Amino acid sequence: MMEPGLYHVLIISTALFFIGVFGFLTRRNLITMLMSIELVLNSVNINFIAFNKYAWPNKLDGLFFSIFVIAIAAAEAAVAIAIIINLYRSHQSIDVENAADLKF
Amino acid sequence: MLNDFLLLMKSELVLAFILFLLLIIKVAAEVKNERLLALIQILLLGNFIYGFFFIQNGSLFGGMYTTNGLIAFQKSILSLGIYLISLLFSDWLKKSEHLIEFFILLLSAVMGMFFLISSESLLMFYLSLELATIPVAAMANFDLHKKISSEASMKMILSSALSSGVLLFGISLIYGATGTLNFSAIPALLDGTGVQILAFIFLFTAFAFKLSIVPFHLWTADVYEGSPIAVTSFLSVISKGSIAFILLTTLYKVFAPMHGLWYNMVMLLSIITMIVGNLFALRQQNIKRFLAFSSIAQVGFILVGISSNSILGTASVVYFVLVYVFSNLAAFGVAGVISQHSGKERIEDYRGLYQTNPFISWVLALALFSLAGIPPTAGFFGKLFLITAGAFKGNYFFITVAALNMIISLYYYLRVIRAVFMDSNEQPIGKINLDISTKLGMIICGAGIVLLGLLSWVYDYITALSI
Amino acid sequence: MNGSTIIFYLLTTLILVSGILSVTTRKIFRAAIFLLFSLIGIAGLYFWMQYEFIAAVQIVVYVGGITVLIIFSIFLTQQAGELLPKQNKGRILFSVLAAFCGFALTLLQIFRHTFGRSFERPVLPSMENIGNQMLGIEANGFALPFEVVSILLLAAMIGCIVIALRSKPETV
Amino acid sequence: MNLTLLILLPLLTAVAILLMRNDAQVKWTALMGASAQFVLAFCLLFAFRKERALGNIAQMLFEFHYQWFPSWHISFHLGVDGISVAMILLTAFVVIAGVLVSWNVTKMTKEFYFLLILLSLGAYGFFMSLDLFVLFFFLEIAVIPKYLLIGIWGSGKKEYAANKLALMLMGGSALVLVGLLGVYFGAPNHNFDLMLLSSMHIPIAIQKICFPLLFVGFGVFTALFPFHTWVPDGHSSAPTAGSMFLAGISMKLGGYGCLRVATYILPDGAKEYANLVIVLSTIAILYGAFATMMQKDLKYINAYSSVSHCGFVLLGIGMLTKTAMVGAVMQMVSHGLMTALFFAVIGMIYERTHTRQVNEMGGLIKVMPFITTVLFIVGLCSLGLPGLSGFVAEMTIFMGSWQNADLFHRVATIAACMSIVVTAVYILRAIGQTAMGPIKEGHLSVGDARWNEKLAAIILIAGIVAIGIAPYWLNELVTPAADIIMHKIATK
Amino acid sequence: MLGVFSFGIDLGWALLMIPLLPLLGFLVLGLFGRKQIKQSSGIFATSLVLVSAFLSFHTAYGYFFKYGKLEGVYQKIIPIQFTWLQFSPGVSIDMGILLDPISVMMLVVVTLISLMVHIYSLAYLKGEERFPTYYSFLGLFTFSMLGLVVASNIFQMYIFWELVGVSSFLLIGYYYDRPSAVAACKKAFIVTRFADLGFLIGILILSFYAGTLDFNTLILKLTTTSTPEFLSATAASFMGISALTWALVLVFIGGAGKSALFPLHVWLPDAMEGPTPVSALIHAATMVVAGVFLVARLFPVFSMSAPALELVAFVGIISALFAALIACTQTDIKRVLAYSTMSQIGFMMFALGVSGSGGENGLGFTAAMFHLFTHALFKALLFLGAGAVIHFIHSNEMKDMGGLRKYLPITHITFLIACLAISGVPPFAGFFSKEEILLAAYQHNATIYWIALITSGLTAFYMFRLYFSIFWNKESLAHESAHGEGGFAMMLPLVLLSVGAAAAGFIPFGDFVSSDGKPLESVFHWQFSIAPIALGLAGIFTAMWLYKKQNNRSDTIAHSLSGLYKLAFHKFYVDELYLFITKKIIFNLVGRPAAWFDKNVVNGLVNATGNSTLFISEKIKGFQSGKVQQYAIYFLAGVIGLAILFIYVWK
Repeated sequence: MMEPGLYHVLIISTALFFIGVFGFLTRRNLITMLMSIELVLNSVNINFIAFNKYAWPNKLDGLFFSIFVIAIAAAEAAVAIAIIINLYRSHQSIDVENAADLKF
Repeated sequence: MLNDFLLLMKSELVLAFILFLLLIIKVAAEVKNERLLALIQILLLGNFIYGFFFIQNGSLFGGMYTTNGLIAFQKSILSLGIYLISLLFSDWLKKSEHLIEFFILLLSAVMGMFFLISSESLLMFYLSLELATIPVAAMANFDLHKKISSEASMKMILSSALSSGVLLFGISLIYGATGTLNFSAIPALLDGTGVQILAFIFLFTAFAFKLSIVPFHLWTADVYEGSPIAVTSFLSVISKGSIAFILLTTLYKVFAPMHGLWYNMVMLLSIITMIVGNLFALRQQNIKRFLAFSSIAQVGFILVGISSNSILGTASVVYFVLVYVFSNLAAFGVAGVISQHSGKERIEDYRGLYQTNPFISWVLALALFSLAGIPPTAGFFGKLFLITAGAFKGNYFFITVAALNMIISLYYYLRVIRAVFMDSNEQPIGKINLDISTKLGMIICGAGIVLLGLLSWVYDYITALSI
Repeated sequence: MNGSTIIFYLLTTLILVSGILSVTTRKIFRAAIFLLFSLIGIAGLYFWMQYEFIAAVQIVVYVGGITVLIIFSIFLTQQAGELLPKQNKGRILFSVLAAFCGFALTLLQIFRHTFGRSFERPVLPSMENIGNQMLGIEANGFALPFEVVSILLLAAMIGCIVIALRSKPETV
Repeated sequence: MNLTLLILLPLLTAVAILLMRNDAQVKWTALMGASAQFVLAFCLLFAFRKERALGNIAQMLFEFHYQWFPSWHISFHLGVDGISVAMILLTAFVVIAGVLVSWNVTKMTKEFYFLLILLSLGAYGFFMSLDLFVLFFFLEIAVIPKYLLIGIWGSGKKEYAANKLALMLMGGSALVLVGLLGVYFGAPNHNFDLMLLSSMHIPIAIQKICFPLLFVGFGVFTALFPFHTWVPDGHSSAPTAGSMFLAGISMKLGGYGCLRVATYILPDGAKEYANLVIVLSTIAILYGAFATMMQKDLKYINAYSSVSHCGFVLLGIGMLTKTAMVGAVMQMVSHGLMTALFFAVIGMIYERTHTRQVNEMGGLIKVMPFITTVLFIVGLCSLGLPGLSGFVAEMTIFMGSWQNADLFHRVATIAACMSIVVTAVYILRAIGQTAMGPIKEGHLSVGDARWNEKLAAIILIAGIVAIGIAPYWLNELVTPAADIIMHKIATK
Repeated sequence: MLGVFSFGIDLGWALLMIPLLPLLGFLVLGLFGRKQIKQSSGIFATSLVLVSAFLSFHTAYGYFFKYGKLEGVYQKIIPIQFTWLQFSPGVSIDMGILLDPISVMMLVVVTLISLMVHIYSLAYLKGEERFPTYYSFLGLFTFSMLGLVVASNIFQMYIFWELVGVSSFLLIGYYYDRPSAVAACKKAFIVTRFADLGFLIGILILSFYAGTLDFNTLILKLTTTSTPEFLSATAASFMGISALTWALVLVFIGGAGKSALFPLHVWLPDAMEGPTPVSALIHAATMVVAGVFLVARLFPVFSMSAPALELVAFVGIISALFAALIACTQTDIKRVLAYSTMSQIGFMMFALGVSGSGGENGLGFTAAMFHLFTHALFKALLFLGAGAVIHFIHSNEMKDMGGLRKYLPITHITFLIACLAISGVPPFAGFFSKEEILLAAYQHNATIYWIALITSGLTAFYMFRLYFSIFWNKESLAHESAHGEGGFAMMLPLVLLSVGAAAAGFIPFGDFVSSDGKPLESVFHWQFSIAPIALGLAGIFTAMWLYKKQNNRSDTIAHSLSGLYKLAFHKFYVDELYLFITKKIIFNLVGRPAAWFDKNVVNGLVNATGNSTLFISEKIKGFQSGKVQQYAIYFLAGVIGLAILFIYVWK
């Protein structure tokens, strides 16, 4: 096995990204969908950090980007959870399949 | 430095000022909704007018923020849009428990859009995009007691989260491939390898998602239908307009080296979008949903103009968005008034509307004709310029498809016209007494629709800015 | 095969396995715990890459904030011990297909591409550098994004308050 | 003579109508506006003739130029030659007659007259514009009023008909648009100005693409086979004045466009596709005529016969001889007047008998001598009786067509000539069954035309007879303009 | 107006007035007749025509005796002409007046007969509701017919030709509430229109080769064998026949339609639905001879094409015999007269067909014109007489009549004179003209001569069958009629015309009208006349034997010839053939399919486009399932699809 480097990390992040996507596509519970989104965002963060470290260490763009992503993720999660809770209150369920009144 | 800062960021600063003013009022005083709304309307009008003064070119924050005449004009269009929203939906807003919160969220979203238009770096782009999205997702839930409102809100936040995940992945790849986030530095470093194409497509899907380009549009109709109508109109007009503006910059400037690639992509998506949007719009019963699909089809037309990759394209897209602000807001305004007074949102409920409410019927008719591109409304000029710009490349197949799609779109716009003017109804919508500000908003929209095309200097002004 | 490599692979395993478990387990609470593990693993990865600041942020925000928020919301909305509903087969099939195709395509492109490298003097991700740049308004300054995020957080907060604290009982 | 007057006048009339309080005011405003248009059109005719008599041989007279969208090279460019003047006169005739016959519209009177006047605005603008963009603008302006006129005030399957009409016409204009853009970008320098474009050499490849687009696009308006299906439904469902405008003016927009835009700007394209045009128009002439024979509804009869008659317009254009082209213009004017009158009469009959089925009528001469006389006149005009305009136009077309000596053109001409027999058959059937024969019980007590209807009919008949008896003035008006167009085709 | 008043202003204006006065009558009565001048409309119109007739006589006198001749040849004079519609240089429709012997003669005939009919109608149609309308139509007809005969331009002739057709249509349909009249007027118009199509195409061909529409120029160019126009017209051929012949044949078709020649005659018998004076004017004396006039007008050109002339001759003779056969079997008196008209026109036509141009060869031409002239007089007389009978009896059927000589003495005598004239009994007018025709035929073509001879015998037979059936046969009338013969207004024309019918034969016609304008010496061999006279008398006596008294001899003969009788009685089933062609073939196989095609295929395609759009729209609604994860899958599929497309496929 060779020394772990950029590409190894990219494999992890890509895999994590699609794991998150898979979760988003298959989970019927809204909160677990939100968890999948967190995985997706984290995979992106890994990317930024990895690129910053291995490819472009001359600036800290990647690092800052991931910091802001984390902040946004927090905000997004907060709003999403508020919305989900509200939805739960009106639907008595957080199954995504049950919230499909709007269609066609 | 400070001077520059104040002048260049003046539009954002004014918004911030209004925003904090509202925050203070919220915290400090109990004010009646009517007076508050009047104040907000005045502030927004001031904001709009102020947009035309002290315009300067320049950039700030080490090239993260830039502005020039065109960007200022684009911001003015958005300011005009929110001013009109504050007028048109005054009935709904007055009754809202969360008037101030609504406007705080609205203004922060608009601020996000301002930053978005002005952004010169992928970071700013991403952040302002989120700023322009997350508050709106929350606003979609402002009909707090409606199930569909929370459903719409949920759909929006989840879809946009996924979309921003994909966008971020794209940005990260671009960052990896080029080592920079700066718009002006990226083009030189693009060489069209697979990963860059992939990254571009990931990035583009975010635009596609926001602009509701098929097949990334599926959230649109549901969210539009479920949200409060003011939010829907904001989403469909202001939000789309701002994205269209930044898409112009992104494609024309940042991804200029990939021009051949994105031209094909834009053409393909434009055709699909027009067709699918039209086909779905054909069968809609709910007016909001109907307008949602019609706005999807309109986006197809915007893409026709964007494909031009020239000053003509820029000018015609900006002009079209301006026209679109008037037309679509007028349509939503009418739908909002009717929904507010009668709770009816189905097209068949509109039958016989003209008998009882001629004024709003004419406004609706003007709006729909403008959307359909019928002269002498401004929509005619808007669409014609988009198509002409698109024809610049000499791709007549594309242009013919676009032109033929206008016919399908005409069919469904006429459906509404038919219901309003021709059909009879045993239980027509009763006479609606319009709020004075709503009426003002409608008159402004109507005047805009009629005059914008005939007064050619508006377009010339935009062209002059686009160079 | 040195220690660093071993740690890397351990972290990899932790991240991916708990990630997969987090999106597949049918017990929602477990899913949240696996997510937590995965996030911790990612924080470990940052440490491994010597980006200590971001690792710390990761732990504070994610582990300390978001996961807790999620767990709370699970408690709010879920009866304990209830299994998550099964997704239908077709959806799973297409999801697997989509995820796998995307994964394969992306990896293929990434491996085809030789990422460039900067040979300028690296800027260390030290606290000092980060602090300076975060509030800098010149080139490489991130004051503007910082402001934007702050407005966003403010707006998100207000939005959450309005939505979550709805007063009257539902009517529809 | 300032041509913008002809645009401003309808515009002001329309606005004035909107400001009126009651129906009577609306009607009189509309009538005054229409009369003013009428007078203005005649002023234009006299001014034009005077200019010509003074030796002004410029192709277009009274040009008006205003930079509209400079960045697109779009200018508000107006001007008239003999053909335009003829078409403007036609419009003025039809408008005043249309306003008069609608005198007893009670449903939404204000809107009705507003739309009528708006339609006339579109027509005037179209006939005068020398800029393709402006031309297209006015072309489309005229579509929606038609839709509303049919949809709101129509009868029968009005919604279906209105939709079909609007969509097909819009389809036509979509093709026109693409064609125009092709010309715009294909021409050596990008321009919409008709006079400039006509002086440029547009590459043949572009002409070959754009000519069919433009011709078919405009052809939809003028019932080019097989794009004519909106005609029967649209006409039959429209209110009287709507049908008059539709057939009298709107269909002429297409013919004028085919001539002025497609043929004039793209002479090589015109030559290339002339035979196809001839085939299609000959089919339209005969097929329309035969289809008319089978119709029982008066409006359908006139609608299908319009298909046939408008086929002559296209035939005249496709023949590419000066005489035939003059004939085409004459046919446009003639058919415009005639068909407007025909629809007016049908409207009058319908209002009194409440049916349009010919077999439910009979012997109407007895109770409505004036109306049936008009019906006879219009029928005879339709079948090409000398002394009325139809004859002059058709014969000019035949004479012009015959100048092409090859077998193909000969066969087409003879086939077209054959329609005069078929026309006689259906016209006489229609007249015979409505006006003649024993009268039906229920119709014994109906009355004859009122003053407004009489006036409308007399105005239109005056036009028909003026052309029929003294065709030379129209000929003199149109020939120089046609000469220029033909000269361009011949020299290319 | 570019009037060429080469003979002074007086002649020009007088000439113009001849057609314009009836037109004035038409306009005034048409516009104001219904209310303002209802009572005096008849007198008004009659006085206008009277002036017009006077002017024509004046013109005829002037032309024939004063200024028409130049060096012994009658000139073609165009006193008035102006360009009405210019097509291209040289080719224009000019309105003008052409004076030459035949047009002057026709002026006289038309105005004279028209005047008679105007006077006659004063009494005949008294008290009719649409009396002014009737007179206005008569005015229109007179105007058109006059315009036709003086036309200086072939297109002018076509124009008036059509106008004549339409006035005929209007007058046949005068009794608009009778379905049969409506059908008849439509039939008349449509059949002649069909023939006019030929005329029109003929004009187009002629004008194309001659490069002009002017009669004089056209004739000059197409009769001079050296002109390029003539050469190109004869050189060009289609289906082995030269363009010139084609043109003439087509023009002749037009003439045949108007003149009711076989097989385009079907409209004429039905046209008898019109008021009887109208039949006298239009369907006996004037309009129906327009075809003959047309051929005569273009005769120099016809003479350049032997096949065309031959066609004229054969169509003429077939029509003559055919109509005579049918006339023997008809029982409606007006129909008998109609077929007789057709037969007589056949005579004129074949006379033209056997004629040559110039000098003695042109006997047929002169004979045809002569017969046209005399026929106009006696046939108008016959119709007016029949009108008097019908006026009295209120029926057209022979079986309702009989023994009327006691009741209608003047009618009886005048009718008899006319019958004798038409039968060719000397010294009545018909004898002379018919003799000339037979002579011309004899000199030219034996077959035609023999058939013509038989036909003239038949003519005598059926005319006297008519005469005896009306005035003799039954002695007592089934129902008594209250009123008498119809008064002065009706009797005056009868008497005047009978004088004409008796005496017109003595006009030295050849001196005035000939194919080349030079006087033609009428050669008259009394030996030659024996056969026709004998045959004529035989016919008269047969008729007398069969019909003078009531008996069943005629039925017996009809029975014994049942096949032929039936055939003739049913007019040789030509009507049925036409009905079959129009109803079964044109309507069912062309019209209906066209309408069907339009409704279902063309329209169907348009609707199908619309419906399929709606259908697709309904089918794809499933994409918008409302499930957010579904949306996400499409989203990702879109991303991946685009990526694959643009990375691998569409670079």
